[in-house]
Amino acid sequence: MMKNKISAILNLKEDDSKLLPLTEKRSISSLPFGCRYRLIDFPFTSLHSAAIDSAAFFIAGNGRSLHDHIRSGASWGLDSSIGGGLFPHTETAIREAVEMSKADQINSFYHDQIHYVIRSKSEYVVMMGTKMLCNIDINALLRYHQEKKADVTVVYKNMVQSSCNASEDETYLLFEGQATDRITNLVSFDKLEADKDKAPVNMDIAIMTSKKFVELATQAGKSKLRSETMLLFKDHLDEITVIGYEYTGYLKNINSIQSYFEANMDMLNEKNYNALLTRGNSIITKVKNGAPTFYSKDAKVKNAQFASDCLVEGEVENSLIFRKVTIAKDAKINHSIVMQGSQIGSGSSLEYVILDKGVKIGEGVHLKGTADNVKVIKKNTVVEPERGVKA
Amino acid sequence: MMKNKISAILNLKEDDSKLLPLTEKRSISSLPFGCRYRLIDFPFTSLHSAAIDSAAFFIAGNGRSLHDHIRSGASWGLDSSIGGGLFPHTETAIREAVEMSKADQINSFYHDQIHYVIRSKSEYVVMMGTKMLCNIDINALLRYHQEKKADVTVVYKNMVQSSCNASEDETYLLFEGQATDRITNLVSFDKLEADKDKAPVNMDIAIMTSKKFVELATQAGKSKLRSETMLLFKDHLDEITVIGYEYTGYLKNINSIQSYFEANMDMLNEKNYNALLTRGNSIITKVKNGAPTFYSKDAKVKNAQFASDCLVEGEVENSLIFRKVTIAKDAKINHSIVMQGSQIGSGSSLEYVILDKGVKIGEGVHLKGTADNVKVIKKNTVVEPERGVKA
Amino acid sequence: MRKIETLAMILAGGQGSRLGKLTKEIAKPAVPFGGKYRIIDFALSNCVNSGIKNVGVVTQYQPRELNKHVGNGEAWGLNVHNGGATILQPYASVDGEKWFKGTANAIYQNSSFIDQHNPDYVLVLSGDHIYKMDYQKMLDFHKLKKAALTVGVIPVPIEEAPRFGIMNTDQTDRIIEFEEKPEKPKSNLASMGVYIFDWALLKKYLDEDQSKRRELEDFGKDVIPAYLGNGENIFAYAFTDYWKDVGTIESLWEANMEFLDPTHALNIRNSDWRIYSQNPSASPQFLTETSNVTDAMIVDGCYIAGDITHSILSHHVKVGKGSIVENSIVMSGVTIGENVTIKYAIIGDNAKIHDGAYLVGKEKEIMVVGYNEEIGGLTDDEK
Amino acid sequence: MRKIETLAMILAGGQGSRLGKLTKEIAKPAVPFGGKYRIIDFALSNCVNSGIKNVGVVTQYQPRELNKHVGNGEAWGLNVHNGGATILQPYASVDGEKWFKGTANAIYQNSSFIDQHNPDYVLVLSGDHIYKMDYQKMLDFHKLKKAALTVGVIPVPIEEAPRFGIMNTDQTDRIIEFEEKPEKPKSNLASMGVYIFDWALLKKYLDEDQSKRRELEDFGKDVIPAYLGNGENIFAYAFTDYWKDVGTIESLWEANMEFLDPTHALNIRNSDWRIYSQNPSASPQFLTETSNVTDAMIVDGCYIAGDITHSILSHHVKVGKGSIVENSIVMSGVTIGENVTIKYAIIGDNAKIHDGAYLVGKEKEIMVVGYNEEIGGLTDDEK
Repeated sequence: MMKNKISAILNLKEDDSKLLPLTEKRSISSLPFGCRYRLIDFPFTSLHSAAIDSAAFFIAGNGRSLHDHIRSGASWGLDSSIGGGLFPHTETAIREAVEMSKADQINSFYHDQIHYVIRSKSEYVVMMGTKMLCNIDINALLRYHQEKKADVTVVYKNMVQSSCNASEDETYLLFEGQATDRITNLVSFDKLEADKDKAPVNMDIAIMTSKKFVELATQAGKSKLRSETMLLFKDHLDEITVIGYEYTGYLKNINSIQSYFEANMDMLNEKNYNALLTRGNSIITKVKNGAPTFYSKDAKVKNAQFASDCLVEGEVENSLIFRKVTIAKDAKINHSIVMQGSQIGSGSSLEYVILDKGVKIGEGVHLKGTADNVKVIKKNTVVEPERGVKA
Repeated sequence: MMKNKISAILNLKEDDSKLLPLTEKRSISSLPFGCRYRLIDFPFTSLHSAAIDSAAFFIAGNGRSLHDHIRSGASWGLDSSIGGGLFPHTETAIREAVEMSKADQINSFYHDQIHYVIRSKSEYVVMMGTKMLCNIDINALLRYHQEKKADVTVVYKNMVQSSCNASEDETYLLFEGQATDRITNLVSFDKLEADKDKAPVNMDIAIMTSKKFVELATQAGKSKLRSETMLLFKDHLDEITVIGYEYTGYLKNINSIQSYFEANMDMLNEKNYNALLTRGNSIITKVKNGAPTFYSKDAKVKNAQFASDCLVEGEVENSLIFRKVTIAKDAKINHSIVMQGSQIGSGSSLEYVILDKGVKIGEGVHLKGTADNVKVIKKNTVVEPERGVKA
Repeated sequence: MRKIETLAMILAGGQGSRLGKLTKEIAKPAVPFGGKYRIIDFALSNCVNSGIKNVGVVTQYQPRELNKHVGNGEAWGLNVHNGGATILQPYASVDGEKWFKGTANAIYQNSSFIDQHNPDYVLVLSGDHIYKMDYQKMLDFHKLKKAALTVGVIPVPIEEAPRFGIMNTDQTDRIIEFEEKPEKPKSNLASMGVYIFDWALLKKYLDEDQSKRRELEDFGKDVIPAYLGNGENIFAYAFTDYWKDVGTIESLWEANMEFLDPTHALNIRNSDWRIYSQNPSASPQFLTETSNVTDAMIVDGCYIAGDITHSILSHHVKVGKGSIVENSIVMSGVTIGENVTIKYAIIGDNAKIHDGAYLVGKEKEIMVVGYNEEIGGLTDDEK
Repeated sequence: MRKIETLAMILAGGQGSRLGKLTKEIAKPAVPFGGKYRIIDFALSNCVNSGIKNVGVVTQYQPRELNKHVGNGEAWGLNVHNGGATILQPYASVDGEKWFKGTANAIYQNSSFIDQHNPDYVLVLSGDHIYKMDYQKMLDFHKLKKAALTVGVIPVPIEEAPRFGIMNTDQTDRIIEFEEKPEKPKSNLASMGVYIFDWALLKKYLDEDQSKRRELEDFGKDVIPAYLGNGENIFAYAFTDYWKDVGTIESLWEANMEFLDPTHALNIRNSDWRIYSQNPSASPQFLTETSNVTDAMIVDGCYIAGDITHSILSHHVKVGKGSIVENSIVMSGVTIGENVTIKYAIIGDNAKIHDGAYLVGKEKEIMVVGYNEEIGGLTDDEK
């Protein structure tokens, strides 16, 4: 009856330096996205869809912003006290710095993971992050893993090679041959064969048996490897069978302001909106009580998305508007992202702008970025006309 | 309708060095107590009885053992997503060490507390710990605080002075005069007037308005004070009105193996058992599913307490037995504490012993401590006959 | 024995037959309202906002949707600290099988539930009105007047008074007479169906009645006259804010349209007195390039490619290109195809309106499409 | 539309009148058992342990205690991942007010609930038996046999067979005949009241019956014969472990005494097949200096100063000095004074037994004290 029980490890120690100032007080996992989500909602929804009720996460800082969103985990069925639950591990950065120097001892990161997996009594472990934004079916992944009798199965997406850019934090898979999905190496973009038209990007998602996980994590912990999913087996690709599983849905690597902006704008494309947000089970987030959004007689809206509890009296085009935003008459918003609780004064205009939460745009303020260089306004900033003009 | 909303700050960074090895992998707050509780259950039950549904706690280490017990906080009504919730702050020791050196900045401990209190939208803040084991009525404390129009109200218990011992970590209250409850100083035991028959011991519990708290915590944070409840106002006793509230129920300072042992044994006294465990609302702990405890035809039990799911075939006297303990035929347990999952082999004997969780006592093993020097066996130890004889 | 001050009992058993199709399979208090609410949300939220955390919901007619909606009251923050919502249904006992006969009888049959809570006061509410009311203020009034019963009343235009139960009071607000739908009303104070009873006294009346005449079935018709006859202290507490009985299709439509007005007295955006409800997971609302949305309330999960004017759209409504929705209420999960025209209509949950359909009612003759109904499209033969 | 494989429907509406005082105010499945359980815990736990997470609990008679106990199924881990327990009660609809007439009728009247879950199979259970059973194995058997209906059967001593519904099978386990309480039984395979139906087929039978004869009220009496008559595939699945119907005071007492035996087949301490229940907060059990407890099961919150032998004491029982409890079941919250003698008795929840009382039944004539009853002590005059 407990057949195929899966536990989950979420590695949320992701590099967020290129997402500043949005990540000043939050991790990538708690970045607001798509009018009403946080990035953590995507892996959590995947867990829920696969009936996984136990997860441990590891985060570099204090995880305050993430905790405020997750709370008991009840929204995603992660609050079970019978066999499940959510196990937060915070401040891993400080602890890791201290422990990496101690020899002959599994560091606490791996120790905690092993401890969690053993206590969960699961048969399999799935490992994910939040930076690679996607909506993945873990049960299908598990079936593939079982069919292939793999030791480890890694998820990848075939990107069109010509549109791929060298990016320090992306790795690509090399396969044993043309017709096989056995992975022989993980390499940077420039190591790919130039004549191929597809680049299989590693999505940093892996599944394996709990037994295999404990084995690999014990090795990695003893060798003082940095705690990243792929480092668990990267050096063992010739000893164990690591298989690639192709994902064909929406994928975006949220590693910079630019890619974050693009991913949001992608949602205005109906195909992406359906692929990421409404495919299979729709994405679960913490629900909030709020009134319906009201569009006044003067509202002019084209190709835009809104969360609830907004009051829209101005013009909005090609933009995403989060909860509790008010947009006064004669305000114009275009190609922008406006986060929760922001207030846009009348006669103002925004173009290629990201407003973090609670920003106040005064009357007649004009802010303008460009498609390649989006302007970001920090949380709770008040932008008065003179300042706007200066900008 | 939100009249008198109270938020709670639990300071769990308590010194547990004299409780080793019991506190090797747990804080004082998660010490097992009284067959089925953890010490955190006592303040949490007080919060629940006062309909407080929001609490932040601060703990030096990773809080793993505490989290395993608390989980979503649902058992104590602390999992509300409307206005309430439980806010864990872990690894404060490491963070504090780093931050104490930075000048001109409120350190994160106070910053986090202030942030929590403001966001809770509470009118009052109550601060407590777990080391001072008691069962306090917070609503009565609040009423007293309001009647006295105090800035801060501190809880104390009058101990018989002759039976008090100088203890580094206990402080006593000095009052303005004989008939007043205004506190003028917090002092160590030896500073008390020797001719009095009562010693008012400070219980490290205080209540104040959220406004006053923010004011005091901001000061304390800037002056780089160590984060202890009493340090918030200790230096301001002449500027603000700090009042003492007398607690008359059961109290024990759990600061050493000896006092921990005594507190458990105190429960075998019906008066203490009723005062601490069944007064008003009974103590709430995380409930576990388990069978009734079975006493066999051969069981001989006098003056002892048991949790459920035990199997008792031997003799138990003056002892406390936790969940899932099995006591084989002809085993003899006297003046001892046996924690969850331990197994006592036949023909063995325990006297003045504390067995941590999961200890196995082999057949015919004899362990003996004394009333003043209780023997502690570490978690999951297997004690075989030869070793028992040696001990 | 544990004691609470006030237990609320929401009477949610009524069929509301004048709502036609909308109450064929669900009880009236469960009928959707204002885009994301159900009618009973107002009474439940009023309880929570008034500090009343113990609520019994008495059901009888088609209760499943209502039970699912209310659950343990978590959405309203009721599942905390010895509080909670409890669904109360008719049941069989050794004395036989019993349905609730009237408002007072429903309370009588649940008196063991009420006694479990041991309240000083029982606040009896009707589950089918739209209003924001602080019951605590009414309770303060009740205590001040040392009343045995306080009846919430609302002034109505005198010409409409013959449609209501009317309370005639003296200058101290004491009720001296009750008239059910009087032809010639002496006052314009209509009963809101909100009562505060001293439980001990009400229980005495109901128990004694049980052993004697068994006539106290309804509060208005039976209990108030009995109280008046025995000279009990009954007072009227006047409520003067917005209050609406949504008993007919037209009044339901009208109340929704009033709700839509951003300057309306109900002020749904006021966070001091929130109306809570269940909140399903839904993607953001998507207004496409071809949409034109004005004077409208839209809820998450909607996908709109058409024109929406002066209308309310609930969760997960899809409106195709070229379609027009005007002066209408569209409930959740409705799919509207392309080039559809909908005016002065109420479209029930999960209805399907196919391409080119034309559904136009009038202001006093609102068109209703029932839950799961399918309108237009190819017939089976044409497919 | 979402689909699940198996939905369990627990029939928990029966009064169980042969349990007398114990079922006067609560339904039989809610009767306490084994110190900390209620009878229905066994069926609910079997579902969870068999991997079935969607359970409807059909109630009718005195359901309040049962509703409170089952709640949303959280105690059994049912409130997760699109699973859940749902209480189903009789309700009024536009067609009138309806009580469930029999086992099959109860399923029919809840068919809209079942259809919401869209299951392949419906597992019908009775809520009043004590046993541990893996329904998944029975389901595997059902699939293997491509059965339309599989009936769980238990071999009983042939002399007891006339008390049961008996299935006569061929050598492939196919049921060829069903006899309700046969005088001369041809087999000893008694129906356990556990059925697996293909939902589509059962629904077809019930729907067609509704539009025609309306005779299919009971599974044993009506549906099985109808299936047999139409040559549907019905198989018997034999269960051979412990199974007990606790329909009478004596069988309830006996089952409790069997449960007490540490070597008993039910093996309550086996953590591979846990029986879950609600777990109230309670202090540790306290056996004082003067207590003498042997061959007994004791639950948290008990305070014992007397002698307990071969008995089960539930939560929060107090036993005073000098009192003797032997061969008895004491339910939760009972207070037993000093120098009381209790033998061969069942003491209901919250009863008060005053000092010196003498309550001695016999093995075949168990004495019962009802819930909240008070025995002995001073009369009002003497106080």
